Order: sequence, then structure tokens, then C-alpha cells
Amino acid sequence: AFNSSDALAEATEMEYLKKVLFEYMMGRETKTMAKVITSMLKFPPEQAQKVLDKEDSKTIPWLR
Amino acid sequence: AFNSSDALAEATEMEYLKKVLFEYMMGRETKTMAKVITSMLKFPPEQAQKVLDKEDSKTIPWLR
Amino acid sequence: GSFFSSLFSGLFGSREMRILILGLDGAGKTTILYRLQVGEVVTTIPTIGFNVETVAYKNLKFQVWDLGGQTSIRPYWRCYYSNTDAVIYVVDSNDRDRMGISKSELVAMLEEEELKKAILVVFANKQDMDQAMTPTEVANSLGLPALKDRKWQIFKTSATKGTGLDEAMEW
Amino acid sequence: GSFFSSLFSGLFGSREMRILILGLDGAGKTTILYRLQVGEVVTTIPTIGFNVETVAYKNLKFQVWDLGGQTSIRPYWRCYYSNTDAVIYVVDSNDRDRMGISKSELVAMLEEEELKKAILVVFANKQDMDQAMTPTEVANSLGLPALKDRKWQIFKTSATKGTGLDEAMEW
Ligand SMILES: Nc1nc2c(ncn2[C@@H]2O[C@H](COP(=O)(O)OP(=O)(O)OP(=O)(O)O)[C@@H](O)[C@H]2O)c(=O)[nH]1
Ligand SMILES: Nc1nc2c(ncn2[C@@H]2O[C@H](COP(=O)(O)OP(=O)(O)OP(=O)(O)O)[C@@H](O)[C@H]2O)c(=O)[nH]1
Ligand SMILES: [Mg+2]
Ligand SMILES: [Mg+2]
Repeated sequence: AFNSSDALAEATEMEYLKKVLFEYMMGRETKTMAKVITSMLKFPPEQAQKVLDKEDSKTIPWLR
Repeated sequence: AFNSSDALAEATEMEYLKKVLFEYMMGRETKTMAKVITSMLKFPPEQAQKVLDKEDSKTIPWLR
Repeated sequence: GSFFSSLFSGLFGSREMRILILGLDGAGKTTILYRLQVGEVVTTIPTIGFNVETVAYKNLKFQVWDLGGQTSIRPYWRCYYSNTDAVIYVVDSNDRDRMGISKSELVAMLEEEELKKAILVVFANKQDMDQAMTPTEVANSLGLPALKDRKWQIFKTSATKGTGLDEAMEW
Repeated sequence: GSFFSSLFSGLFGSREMRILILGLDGAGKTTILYRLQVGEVVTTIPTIGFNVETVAYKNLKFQVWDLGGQTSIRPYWRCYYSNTDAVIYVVDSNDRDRMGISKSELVAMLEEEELKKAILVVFANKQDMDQAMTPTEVANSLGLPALKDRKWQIFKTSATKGTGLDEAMEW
């Protein structure tokens, strides 16, 4: 039972990741999606920060 | 041995995915990276197509 | 400051309020979202991901996010907290066994810096069922009376019957 | 047409050539890439991902992609094929056991529509080692003589010693 619920959780996470990634790649709510992606995949902190900084530079081009 | 090489392959794939995703999110070679991401995560064909169309519309804005 | 303040209120003043609907899986979050948006009960499947809709209520517009509540994806709720004005926390009032889990998720959520100024609205949902705990019982189980520095309210709702939601939206 | 064609050649005519370096893990791809780019032997670790560098050779500029060759990530080579002008296929000339695998990967690659017009350049690498197969033996093991509708050439190289690479770049 433990194993199968583990596998279920993993399948759920994978489906969730795909959904969030799809939205990100379609350009929707990219900052929020970027947060989910970098935490799901456990990006190293400095990489995650770079990605989020990049998002900020997208949304506020006149602050670049 | 079979299991451990399986696990190794999985770890390699995960590291590869993270590398490619990071490049994608930093805006580098996004079309190519998008192809890798959608195939690694087995996006359904019509979703993958939407993502790639979106990439084309980014690089050639005057064809939108 | 008057020029800039009017400029900024002109640019940003009409920002939609951002609302998150959170709560354990099966609490009724997605049912509530679409009840609020289209006024109907939709058939739901467990949300693996999120739904986000613009809900118009009277003259106001809200951007409402309904996040999946299953255990494995709950840790990612926090990625959505930034700029949130209000949280609707939905509880299945019949799910006595998981009231403790619901409480700990709520407590963890309220500890987050990004939600410090967010209003908390609890929906004691599924009130149409016989065994439902009363709103007071739900409030106590969640430890709401002990909350500090937090505006909160609780409402008894039935998303399927459509009762209580209008009252709640007046908060 | 003359206005547009000159406009387009102005815009796109000076496009860098796109080159992929492919081959099994450990063949020497990354060592070759940096040999070509900076003229030195760098210490490599297995490539999980890719390296991409601009390589200048005489008056030409190439965008050179070195893709990781481990079994589990080889299936994704094909994502990089589009707009490729040339493939450098690197073989460890001492790795007799995996010559068959190297051949099947090569054959699968050459079947891809997107690479139909790409030039194939094979590097029979690690020629500095005693047991190395000769370029002819490598060519035969890979089935190169039987290839149809494909321009190909083979070179004997040693990425660590730096021999053969210059000749190869003249192709
Ligand atoms: N009796 C009753 N059933 C309800 C009520 N609200 C929702 N339900 C039912 O509860 C089930 C779960 O509802 P959902 O809205 O999908 O639950 P959710 O909170 O979105 O769940 P996740 O997406 O998994 O997080 C569905 O069968 C709903 O019809 C209610 O007020 N009363
Ligand atoms: N003796 C000898 N060793 C070489 C030569 N070229 C590369 N090597 C060594 O072979 C090993 C693997 O080289 P890499 O360039 O990392 O191999 P790769 O093809 O990039 O491998 P992946 O990144 O895993 O696909 C390293 O230890 C290199 O120093 C060569 O011409 N002769
Ligand atoms: Mg739901
Ligand atoms: Mg390498």
C-alpha cells in the first residue's frame, strides 16, 4: 500500500509539473509558474533566483 | 545491477531535464529546448505543437 | 505626490483582487469556483494543477485561483501566495478525520510572510449533509479563535446547493 | 525578386553554420569541441546536457553543439537536428565492443528527414592509442561505404594530442 500510494503521488506530481510547464511555455502567469517549476525540480537557489529575476525583467521591461 | 543502472539513467535524465529547462527559462535557444522538454515529458502531440507554434511566434513577431 | 499618486491609482488602482481558494482535496474548491463564476454546479475531477478564472461580483472583478489540494501537490501552494489579497479556505465539514490535517495546513499557510496582509475567509462547506459539523465547531477545530493579527470570517456553505456563497462574497 | 533576394541574403546570408558533434559517451566530443574552440585540452566530465560554442575557423564562424552521449539521453539528439548543416560523428576507435551500437545510432540519425542535407564527417578518434582501429576499419564497421545520398568523409584524430583536427576542418 505504501509503495502504490508513493507511485500515485509521483504520478500526480508529474501530471502537475506538465500542466504547470505547459502554462509557462504558453506564456501564461509565467512568474508564478516559474516558482512552481523551480521548486518542484529543486533548482539550486542561485539558479532559481536567476530564473525569477529573468521573469521580472520580462514583465517590467522599462525597469531593466 | 539492473535496478541501479535504471536509477542511474533516471537520475541522468532528471539532471538533463533541469539543465535544458534552465536554459529555456533563461531564454536561450528556446525552440530547441522546447523540443527537448516536450519530448522528455511526453507532452501530448497537440500540446507540444502549441508550444512549438508559440516559440515560432516569439522569434518571428512580424509573421504573427 | 498628488500627480504621481493619481497616475499610479490610474494605472494600478483598478487592479483585480487576487483570491486563492485553498483546502484539502475533495473539500469542494473547484465546485465553489465555478459556482461563483457561472452560478452552476459543474462536474469536477480532482484538480491536478489549478483553475484560474475571472469572477465578476457586483462592480468588482476578482482573479480567483483554485489550487489542487492533494497531499503531494500541497507543498506548492506557497508558490502562488505573492500579491494575494484574500484566501478562501474550504473545509469539508463532514471530514472529521482530517480536520487536524486541515488545521496544520492552514497554520503553515498563515505563517507565510507573503500572506501576512491577506484576509482569511473560511467556508465550512457541505453543510447540506446530515453529519456536518457546525461552523463554530469547524472554527474551533481549525483554531481560528486563537489567531492573532488576522482578519478572518467563517461562513456555512453548500457549494452543490448554492447556499451561503452570496453572503460570503459580501464580506 | 532582386530587391528581396538581396535583402534576404543581407539578413540571412551570413548565418553561422550549425554543426552538431554526436557519438557515444566517452568518444571525445567535448574534448574535441574545446580543442577546436580554444586549441587546448580541457578536463571533461560526462556531458549531461550540452555545450554550445561559437567556433571561428579562418574567416568562418560555426555554431557548434556538443551533445551528451549517454544512453538515456541519446533519444533527445533528434530535438537538435533542425537547420543542421553538418554532423561530426565521433567514434572511440578503441571501443570495439560498442562499434555496433555506434553504428545503429548513426544509422538512426541518418534516417531523420531533418538531416537529409547535412554533411557527415566522422572522426575516428583516440588514434594515439595502440589498439586503435584504422579509419578504414572504423568506416567499414559503421557501414559508411554503403551509405546512399550522403556526402561523408572520415578523419583520423586524436583530440588529446590535437592531431588530425585541422585537416578535418578543411573538409
Ligand atoms: N454534498 C456536497 N458535496 C459537495 C459540496 N461541494 C462539493 N461537493 C462534492 O465534493 C466532491 C469534490 O469537490 P471538488 O470541488 O472537486 O473538490 P476540490 O476541493 O476541488 O478537490 P481537489 O481538486 O482534489 O483539491 C465533488 O463530488 C463535489 O460535487 C457540497 O457543498 N455538498
Ligand atoms: N587517449 C585519448 N583520450 C581521449 C581522446 N579524446 C578524448 N579522450 C578522453 O576520453 C574521455 C572522454 O572524453 P569526453 O570528451 O568527455 O567524451 P564525450 O564524448 O564528450 O562524452 P559524453 O559527454 O559522456 O558524451 C576523457 O577522459 C578524454 O580525455 C583522444 O583522442 N585520445
Ligand atoms: Mg479541485
Ligand atoms: Mg561530453
